Amino acid sequence: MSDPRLIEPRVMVVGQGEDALRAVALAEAGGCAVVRVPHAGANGDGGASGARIEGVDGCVGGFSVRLAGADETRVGVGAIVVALGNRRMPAGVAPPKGSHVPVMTPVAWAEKVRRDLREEYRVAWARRRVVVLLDHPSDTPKETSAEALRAVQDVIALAHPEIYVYYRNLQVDTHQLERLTRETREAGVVYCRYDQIELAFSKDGVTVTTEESQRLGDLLVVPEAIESPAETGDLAARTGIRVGADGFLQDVNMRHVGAGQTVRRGIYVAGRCHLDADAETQAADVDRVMGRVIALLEGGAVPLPEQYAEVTSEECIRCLTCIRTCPHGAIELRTSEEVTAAHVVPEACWGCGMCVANCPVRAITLVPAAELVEQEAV
Amino acid sequence: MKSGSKLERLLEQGSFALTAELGPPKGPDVSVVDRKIELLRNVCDAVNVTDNQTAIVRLCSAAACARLVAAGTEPVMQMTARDRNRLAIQADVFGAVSQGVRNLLCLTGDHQTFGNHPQARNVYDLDSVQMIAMLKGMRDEGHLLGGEEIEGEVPLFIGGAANPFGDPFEMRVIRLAKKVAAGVDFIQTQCIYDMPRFREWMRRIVDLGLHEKVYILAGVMPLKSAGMARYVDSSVAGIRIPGPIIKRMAGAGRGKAAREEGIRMCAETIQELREIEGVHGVHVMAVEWEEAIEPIAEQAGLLPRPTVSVE
Amino acid sequence: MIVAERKPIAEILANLRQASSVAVVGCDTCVAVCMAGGTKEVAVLSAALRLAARQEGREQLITEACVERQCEVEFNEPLAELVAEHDVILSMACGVGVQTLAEQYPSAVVYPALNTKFMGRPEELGTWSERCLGCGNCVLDKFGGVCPITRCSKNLLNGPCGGSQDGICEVDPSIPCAWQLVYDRLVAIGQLERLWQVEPPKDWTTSRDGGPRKVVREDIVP
Amino acid sequence: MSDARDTSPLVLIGCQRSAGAALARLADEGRALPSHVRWQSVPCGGTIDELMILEAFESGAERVMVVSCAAGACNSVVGDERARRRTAATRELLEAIGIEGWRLRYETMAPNMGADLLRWVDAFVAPVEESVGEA
Repeated sequence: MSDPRLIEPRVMVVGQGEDALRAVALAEAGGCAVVRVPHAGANGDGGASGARIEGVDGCVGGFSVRLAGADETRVGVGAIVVALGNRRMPAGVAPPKGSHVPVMTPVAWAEKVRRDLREEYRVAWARRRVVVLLDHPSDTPKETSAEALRAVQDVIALAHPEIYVYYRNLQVDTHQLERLTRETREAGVVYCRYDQIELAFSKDGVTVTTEESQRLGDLLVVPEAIESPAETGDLAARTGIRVGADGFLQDVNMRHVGAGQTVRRGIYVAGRCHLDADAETQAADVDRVMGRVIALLEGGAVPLPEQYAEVTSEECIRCLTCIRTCPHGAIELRTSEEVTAAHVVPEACWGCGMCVANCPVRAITLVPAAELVEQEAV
Repeated sequence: MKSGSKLERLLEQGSFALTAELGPPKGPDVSVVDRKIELLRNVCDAVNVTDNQTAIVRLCSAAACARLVAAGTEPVMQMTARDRNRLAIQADVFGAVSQGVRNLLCLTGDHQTFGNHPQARNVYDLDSVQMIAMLKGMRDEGHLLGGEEIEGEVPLFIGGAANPFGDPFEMRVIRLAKKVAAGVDFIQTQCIYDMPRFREWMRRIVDLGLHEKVYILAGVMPLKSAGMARYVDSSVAGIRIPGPIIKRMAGAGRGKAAREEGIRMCAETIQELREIEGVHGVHVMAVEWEEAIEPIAEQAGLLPRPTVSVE
Repeated sequence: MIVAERKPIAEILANLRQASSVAVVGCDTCVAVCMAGGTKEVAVLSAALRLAARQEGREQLITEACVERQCEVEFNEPLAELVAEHDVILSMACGVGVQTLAEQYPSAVVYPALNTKFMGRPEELGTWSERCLGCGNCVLDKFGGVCPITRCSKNLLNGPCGGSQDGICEVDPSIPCAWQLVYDRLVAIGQLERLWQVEPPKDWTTSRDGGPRKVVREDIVP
Repeated sequence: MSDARDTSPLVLIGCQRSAGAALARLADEGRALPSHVRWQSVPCGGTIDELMILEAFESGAERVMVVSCAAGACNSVVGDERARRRTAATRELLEAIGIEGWRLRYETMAPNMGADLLRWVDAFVAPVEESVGEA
């Protein structure tokens, strides 16, 4: 009597940035129908334009998404991919009024050098002493760190100013960052690690003091900070997925399940909205997530977890505690044969047992999948 | 003439009224009341007597008011809805009137959790608006809330409070209008520190023409020190003190110098309030600092107090 | 629903130290929904009582039981034997259940294990808040579906009082000012003008002040 | 200071995904929990509650250790937070019925911390009040 296992052969892609466009292209290339929902500016700065998610009922394979600002108010999809991207914010370093030490983003700096050299300022740039400041006040994401080092590389190819890169937590585990730091170091860029740093602006430049050194620079290059889009919190609440402590959408634990899977089976996060890496790695992430979504939708049936919860409907007092407790949104209130009771959708369950522990009348038990299959076979 | 009280007659003849406030002692020793009467008798038109202020048990308002009447100084008896139901309120009104009290201020009253008996059960049988309507019925129709005839006249000058600084702002205007509809004769507002907000509140009152139906006395409270200012701002219900005022008090030093600055600022506020259309007087709340009323009145040019012209 | 909370263990134990046998009787309706006195809570309390007896070197029989609804005599009838065999009946129902057992078994010693709090609803998992005190004459139509009698600390009918600041009640920062809620609701449904009329004093006879009440439906009474 | 090894019965209630995985790895290296420790596995730390802990004490345990995944690493995201809060509440309950609070301990771990788990079990002894020297 459980509902048909057929999967809605459609994927919903949420967001409208680069990651979302890539996801849509991959889905269409994989032969999946796509429903696009920008969910932009729900509570961010821009006015709400285009379709927005109001809420997500149902479970993996058969989500029923309530929409606002779209022609259809309810859409059935098999899976949902959230690709909201991220948001650039001005860096947190502002020189006091009256100080004429320029402060630029890396991209602006490289562009200025390119423009200046066309007007033969090569000598002027050679005398400059440039301070590239990372991880201040808070850690610079890998994406903008890589951008900063690429800018350093562009400038070195055109002019030879003294360049000092100050960092506190430069993780070079992505191949790009490892290569960029190695090559720029070989080209003479000095890397200075710091825990405490002080910037003193004066008429002749900015004095940078750390535990180990003090140096006067005449140009400050500071990468932009990156934050999660304004509507992240609103979307997470409406879809039942989680926001991490850093404000970005949170995968379920990496170790147990492939990246991109959120706490709610069938809802994935892809690209910049959950991953801090350089552009290449982020694109690869979208590819991997879409690969798994297309496989899921083509697979026809959603695999059962090896253990999941089951409600004895006669004992259920419909107190809704399990529905509210389940961190995975896998339980719904269902009426069948005139009995209304909580019902665990096996495919959406992670077998964590929290509903079992919290049911005030102990009406839920954990069932190994195999045993249930035998019952059905009989 | 509704009550024949001096406060009523002064306001009727258009004088700018000045009322003060007296906190009765935490015991039956009325000599404390007498001492405060001496400080206040010539520097204000009437003296409010608080009723278990901030839900702290004190000598009852009626007894202190009778003491004021005996000393030839006009009281304003405050009554809260927290401690009495409609029976007790009406009985106390009879008692007060019998002892010569004419001015009555109807208050909802601070919640008992603020006071020294947080475990007590509160009453709140009526709220301040309903109290006003009840008193009007007793005076003008001569019957109790329950409908029965009252033996004898109940001359009353009915007062109410108003807090223009509470939220939501629009309700502060609506609530005053309701008190006017219920029959209030005069209003004493919460102490004023946020002048722009008070002006906005008064502007809306004047727009509705309410200022012609009720006398409004603007509440002021002199600050003794920056510390007091911060304490009042943070923990006294319904009072907010803007930063610049706290900063000014902080700049005034300590002790006597601070108190003088507090008095000067209070007098300046009164002068500013006098120019606002619809303000018919001020109510100076210097509880436990009754000595400050005279210098404040003096510096605000409110002395000597006007006398009632005998018609 | 009725919301309740288990009494502190020390308070419960104080009543049971002389008893040689205790029947812990739960209720699987309201107090189960608010996770105070359902089947599972009976098991937890019973385990705690057995351990306490062991630690204090006392011989005490603890028997667990749970009924569908302890305010219905029919559901309590099967407990007759259990009641006879135990010195104390520790009821984990709301105050109504405890008293039903006491009335139904006059010779039984019945103690409450819960503090019954109010009629209210869960705001979120694990948090319940009061909505209705049963004044017997509902005024929700006048105040946009927000009850000032229950949710205003001074049950004002012509609120707000002077202490409402930023939508918070002066009494406790965790209490929203009921009158801010009334105002917001009436503005939202375009009925703010209702607040301009003076609300007359309330007739409290319909509430508990009129004495304990009954509802009698002549058409249903046999 | 006496290093009395406490071998009174101990029940270890742990999340399958962290403690359980760690014990499996220890088994591969031929290492296991001491004989006086009974291992009780749950699918997630979030399922551990008062009843489970009280039943462990009732079944004769002198000490109970609750183990769940490290903060932020929980597959059900809220499991570790719930386990921590439930254990704290149960400790209060234990104190109220005459069982010392130190007899219930809460730890978080990852699957590669099998050695740490064994060390915690060994170090799970009564706090030494009568220690001489520093206050």
